[in-house]
Amino acid sequence: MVITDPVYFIALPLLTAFLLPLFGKIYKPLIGIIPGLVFAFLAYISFDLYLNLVPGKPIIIQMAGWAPPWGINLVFSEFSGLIVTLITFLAFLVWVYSYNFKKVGFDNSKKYFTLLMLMVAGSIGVVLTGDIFNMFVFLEITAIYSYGLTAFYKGRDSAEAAFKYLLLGSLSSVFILLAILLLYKQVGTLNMADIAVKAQSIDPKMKSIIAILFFVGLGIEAEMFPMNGWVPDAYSQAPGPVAASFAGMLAKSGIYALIRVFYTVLEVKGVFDLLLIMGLLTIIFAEFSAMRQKHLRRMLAYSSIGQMGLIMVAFSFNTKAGIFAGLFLMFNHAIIKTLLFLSSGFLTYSTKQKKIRDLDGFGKIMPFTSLMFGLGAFAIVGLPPFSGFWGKLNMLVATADSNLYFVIALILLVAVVEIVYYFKVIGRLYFRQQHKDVEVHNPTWNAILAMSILAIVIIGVGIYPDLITDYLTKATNELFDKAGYIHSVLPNLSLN
Amino acid sequence: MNSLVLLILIIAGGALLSYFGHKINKILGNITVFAVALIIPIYWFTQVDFTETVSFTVSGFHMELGYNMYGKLFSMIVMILSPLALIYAIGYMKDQKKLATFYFSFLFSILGMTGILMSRDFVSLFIFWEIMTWSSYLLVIFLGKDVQKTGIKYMVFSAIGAYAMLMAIVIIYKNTGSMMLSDYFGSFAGFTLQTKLLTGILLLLGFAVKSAVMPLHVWAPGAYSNTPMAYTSVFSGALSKMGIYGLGFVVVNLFAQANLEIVGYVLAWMGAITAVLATFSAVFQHDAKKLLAYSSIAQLGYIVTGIGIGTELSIMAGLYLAVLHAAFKGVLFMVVGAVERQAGTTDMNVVSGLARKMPFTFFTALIAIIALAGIPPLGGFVGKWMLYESLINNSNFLMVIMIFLSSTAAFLYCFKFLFGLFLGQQEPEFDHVKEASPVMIIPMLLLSVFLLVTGAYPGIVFKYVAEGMTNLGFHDVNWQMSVLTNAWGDSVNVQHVYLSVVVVFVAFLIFITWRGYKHSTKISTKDISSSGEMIKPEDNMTYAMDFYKPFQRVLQPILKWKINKYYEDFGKGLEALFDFMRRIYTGNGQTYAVYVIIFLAILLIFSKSIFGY
Amino acid sequence: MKKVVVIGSLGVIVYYLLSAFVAIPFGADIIKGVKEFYLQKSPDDLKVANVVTSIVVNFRGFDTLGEVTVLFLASTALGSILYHRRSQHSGLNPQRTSVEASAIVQTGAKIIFPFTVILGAYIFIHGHLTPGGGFQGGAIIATGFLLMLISYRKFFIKHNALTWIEAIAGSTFVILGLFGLIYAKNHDFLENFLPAGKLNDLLSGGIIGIIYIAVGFKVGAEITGILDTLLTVKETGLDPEEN
Amino acid sequence: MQEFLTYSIYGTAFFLMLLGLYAVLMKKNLVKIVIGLTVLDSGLNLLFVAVGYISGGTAPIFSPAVVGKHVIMTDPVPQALVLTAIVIGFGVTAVALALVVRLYRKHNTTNIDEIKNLKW
Repeated sequence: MVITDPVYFIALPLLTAFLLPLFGKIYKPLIGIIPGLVFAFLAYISFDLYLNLVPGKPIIIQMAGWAPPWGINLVFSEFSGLIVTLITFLAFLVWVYSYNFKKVGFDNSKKYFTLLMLMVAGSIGVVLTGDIFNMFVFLEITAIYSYGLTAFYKGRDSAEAAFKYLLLGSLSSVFILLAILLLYKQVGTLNMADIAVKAQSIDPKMKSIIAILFFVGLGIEAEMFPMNGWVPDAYSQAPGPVAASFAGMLAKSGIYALIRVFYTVLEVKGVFDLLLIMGLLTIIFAEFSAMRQKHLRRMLAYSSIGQMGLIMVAFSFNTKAGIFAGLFLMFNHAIIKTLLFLSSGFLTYSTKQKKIRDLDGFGKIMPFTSLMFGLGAFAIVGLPPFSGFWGKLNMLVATADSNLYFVIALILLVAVVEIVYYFKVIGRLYFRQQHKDVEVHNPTWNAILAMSILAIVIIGVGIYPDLITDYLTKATNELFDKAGYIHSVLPNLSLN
Repeated sequence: MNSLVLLILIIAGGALLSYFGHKINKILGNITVFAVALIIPIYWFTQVDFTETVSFTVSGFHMELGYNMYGKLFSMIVMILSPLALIYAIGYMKDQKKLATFYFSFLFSILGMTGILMSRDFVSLFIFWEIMTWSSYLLVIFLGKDVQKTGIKYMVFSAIGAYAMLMAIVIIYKNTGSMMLSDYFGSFAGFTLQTKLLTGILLLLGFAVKSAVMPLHVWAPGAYSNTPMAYTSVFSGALSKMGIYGLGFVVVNLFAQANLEIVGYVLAWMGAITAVLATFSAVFQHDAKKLLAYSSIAQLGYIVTGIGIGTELSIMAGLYLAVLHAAFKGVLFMVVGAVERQAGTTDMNVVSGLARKMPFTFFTALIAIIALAGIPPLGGFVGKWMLYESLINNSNFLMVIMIFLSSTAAFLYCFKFLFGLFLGQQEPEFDHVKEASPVMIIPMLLLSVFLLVTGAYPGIVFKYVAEGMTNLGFHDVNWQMSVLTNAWGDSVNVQHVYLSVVVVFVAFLIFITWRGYKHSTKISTKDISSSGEMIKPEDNMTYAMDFYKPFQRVLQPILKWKINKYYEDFGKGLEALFDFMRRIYTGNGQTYAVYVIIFLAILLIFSKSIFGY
Repeated sequence: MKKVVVIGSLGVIVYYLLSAFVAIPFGADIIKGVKEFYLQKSPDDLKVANVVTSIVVNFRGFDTLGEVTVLFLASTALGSILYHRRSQHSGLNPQRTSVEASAIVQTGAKIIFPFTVILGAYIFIHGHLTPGGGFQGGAIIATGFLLMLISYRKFFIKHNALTWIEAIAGSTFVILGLFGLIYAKNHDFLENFLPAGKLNDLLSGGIIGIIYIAVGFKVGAEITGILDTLLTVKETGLDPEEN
Repeated sequence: MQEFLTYSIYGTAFFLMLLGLYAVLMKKNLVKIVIGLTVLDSGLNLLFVAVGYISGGTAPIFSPAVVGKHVIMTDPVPQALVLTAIVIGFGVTAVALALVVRLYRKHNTTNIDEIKNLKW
């Protein structure tokens, strides 16, 4: 039990990050190797813990010997555990991908890996923590990580992108802090389960203001519509694996925080309708903007926002089917977008302008990378037999379940737009004459390995989705069962 | 192991084997393709148990595969036409690159079609439908011609169709709690009118796109003509029939039984209009591929009309025509492919007089054209006869006139096709043209033989059509091997017609050949008198040049009306709208911050109405 | 136009927020929550006089770990944002952007500097007894270094030493926390496993004091590093905008 | 008196926040925007501390002078939280300033309206 304690998810990456500069002084290659070992270990314990989880009995870890609500606690449940497992798995793959990225011009790897470790710790912290202020601290860790790594490349407009993100991120933290302050003054506690119990007695007007502040603050992190101006810039300027980690881990922890707050902590009527409307607006604006992009990475970024909007819509139904579909979409988005960003890293690296029209005929000169990109594109638009299809199908079934036929029509219309812009890229990759002046950077073996693993997952889940549906169902039940969550965190509390 | 699952696995495995075979070596790849092309139909005809079913539950959806007779009829089209086209492709695609992708997509589209026809639930139907769509998309853009225009158009229309279907599927699931087709049909009567119309019409829309019905047909000409011809024969012959398959069970099983024949009637009208307009468009094409593409749309229009009317005879006519259409369009696209490969072009303004150079190709083309035009001895005649009769029985006289008009006009393009490519005088630059390789000729000949046989014995097709119709609720379909009867009891034995026509025809052919050898001299197209005007060598004097100019002048007003243009304008409008919408991302970080503040302020102002405290 | 919209929105936001805060009267003790528990347990169980410290380091010690991480992250991110290769280009030494201060300032700085550092150290060592703690003490130490950095253009900080201090102090925090998993009563992360001592003694509170000292070192080193990086921007001789 | 205290302390905090937000939203200079962010943070921190105050309370420290006596103590939790918030604000400000340096090097200006190479 000691060796598989959820606290390692945060303690170990932090320890490694603090010590990494020292390892570098001992022996240079350790900087690349040690993070990999840590990520592999984290992935191992997350799988181990998750697969051995007893249903209805989440692992609750208290800090410093104080039981909740006095101390901070970590909750490794079916829901949070699922996302943690996903994050550790992706973190390991991102490490595999970027292990010797140096060969193709990725310097300064010490700082890169240090930041990556901290980011993994941060996004796992957001997911695991049972304390709302602690969640805020970890959100800030992931945010500062993004500012730092977005501006990693000096030659691009990366500082501009990072500054925009920083501006919005600071506003987001101000609103979240204000909300936490108001909440604390109403209930006198910061533990999420405890708040959930006591929040029922808050004055509804006050509650709605708190909810709005959380909605706006977390909406910025979750890439919600009027506040997502930073997303395309940050995604397109960050290094490939970093953009992948944004889509795969950062956005996941943002949306996790949003749904945790509104599903478990604060029960406010009407917030789900708002989430539905904003989710739909997010989808529409993002996908329509993606349609007209000339830069591949910007296109992917907008598409990513669209997917996040879809996830918001799925969670806004507040039904089990909706949560299930949302989780499926989250899984798909994490896996597939990571693959797309990883492969587009090499594709755009070989072009000068990073534009879509420079990609003509790349299927021939970079066959593996193009194949991976094509696969990802097929999967993300929801074509069977890839995993994206099942997410979309479940999503639509959930929508129909809530009697929202116009939403189905809208989602499907937008999906047509999505198909158009992805297939335009595929058409260029495979069925066009290539330009003359390209210098080809074929992926290194470790990048190939990372992308292949993702591709296998996509096809595997696509052909046999029951590989994950059981876990998703369990997670759905856990999230939907608010009383169960409160009871397992605060076992001595009598609910009446 | 279940024979249906094994069939799917064989096709998928064949796709992977051909892919890797072609990655390694061209010869190995071709051998693999050939073997796969033989194994699939042999397995299907000998080993597949049509009563067997297999069911599994995936992601909470119950799925079931299993043939019914209606699916088997269409499967037969796929299983006969596709392997022949595959074998043809070995010869046709010899000099192409990226063959691995080609055969992979080809076999995957066969997989998709096979799967559709054995799906008993909507999820697997949709999965196979999408597999078929994306694999055929890869083939449409395979040659890299008009990738952005044709390919995207095809994909957009397919996606609209598929998603209409998906929307219908989820609404059905909402209402019945089951994905099974049979549950849907069973509980359809209990739905509200709104749900009936919504689900039914959305499904109809999905299937209508693939069968290229009138306002949704704009993808077809480009897609049919830009695809490698080896696949187009399957594309037009078999893949478009998937739409017909779906229309059949939707119109007959649902609307006709729920007293909503009006929907089928509208569909029939759309089919008739499609037939007329597409025929007129076909007449004035000078590219043989485009001509055949429009002709395909027109023929599908007849079939849709037949299905839409929804009486026993009309459905029989529609299905019969569907089978025959697969055969003769399969041959014709192969013929065009052979011409393209041997002569380098299919432009009828350039190429002409290839009959002597490519006699076998010419012979198959002749047979197929006769079948297509519905000239008595061959099968097309029977189908049209039945279609007219069913329409007259239903007193749809206006529709009869339209179909009649269209099939008369069809003679024009049939004639043009035959003369443009094969007859007329041969231009000197085509002296070097040789007959296509046997790998290409044999599939064409086999299909032609099938056409010849159905001319005398349409009953061999009727047998399966009648079997298939039992699943549409028509149990005692009356058919005879070679005798056609009409509603007034007159009957005609087609065998007699067949024999007499063949005898006359052969006698005439011998006469012509004899005369031709005796009296003709070879002269160049440029060697003509021209009232003092000099003929320059670069002047185009081929036979098919400006073939129907007077008609064109007459029909100008109709032809000018291009539906395609409306779609393109609509697309441009959308793009402008998108460009306008994305301007909210101004690039100025401060503006984004202002958005956040405004958003917060708006939420606060409306907090009372949103949160309802 | 923009001004009107912005001021209008700000007005709306402030109106609603104020209306929310008016419901919380200033100075009123309206809620009973976790604070009662903290005020009771801190002197009784932990033997820590400063309740804020016991909350920061023990009750909510996990937050503090996050905080330390944020600072570390900021300094690393700063390094990666302003990073440029020194060795590969002309042997230019990093240049201070500030000007050389006058002799009075320099002398004053030299005199004040040791006292500032000692004050900082005092504050973080007595973090569990008096107001202040690791963060405050670390910040004061960094102020002393800032004074030196802006007074002397030739005052360079050894980054090697900073790296060592950061690494050792940070890992002390985490390792002490991990020791809790093994040695402490409840086997919890960051739990105190040392004898608590007597209230208001310097050696009280178990690991709380040690952690705050480590935090003090780490914060001092990190803020100094951040200030140094910001002040030592190279202006000439290099092309930092290389791809 | 109580009313006045409520409004003056909250008012000051809100005034600072408003000032900071206004600078963030309206000032064109990047450095001024960063200053706006820090002012915003200061206002928020002040609000935190103000909310934690309890009338007549002392600092929550059990110094020898108060041990054993019954004294009212202010709420220690917001004070602990504000410490975290200050540190985070510091980190963000440092990164922001570094970014401003980078932006100035690249664009040779600190006007935010001129820094929009990435748009649409």
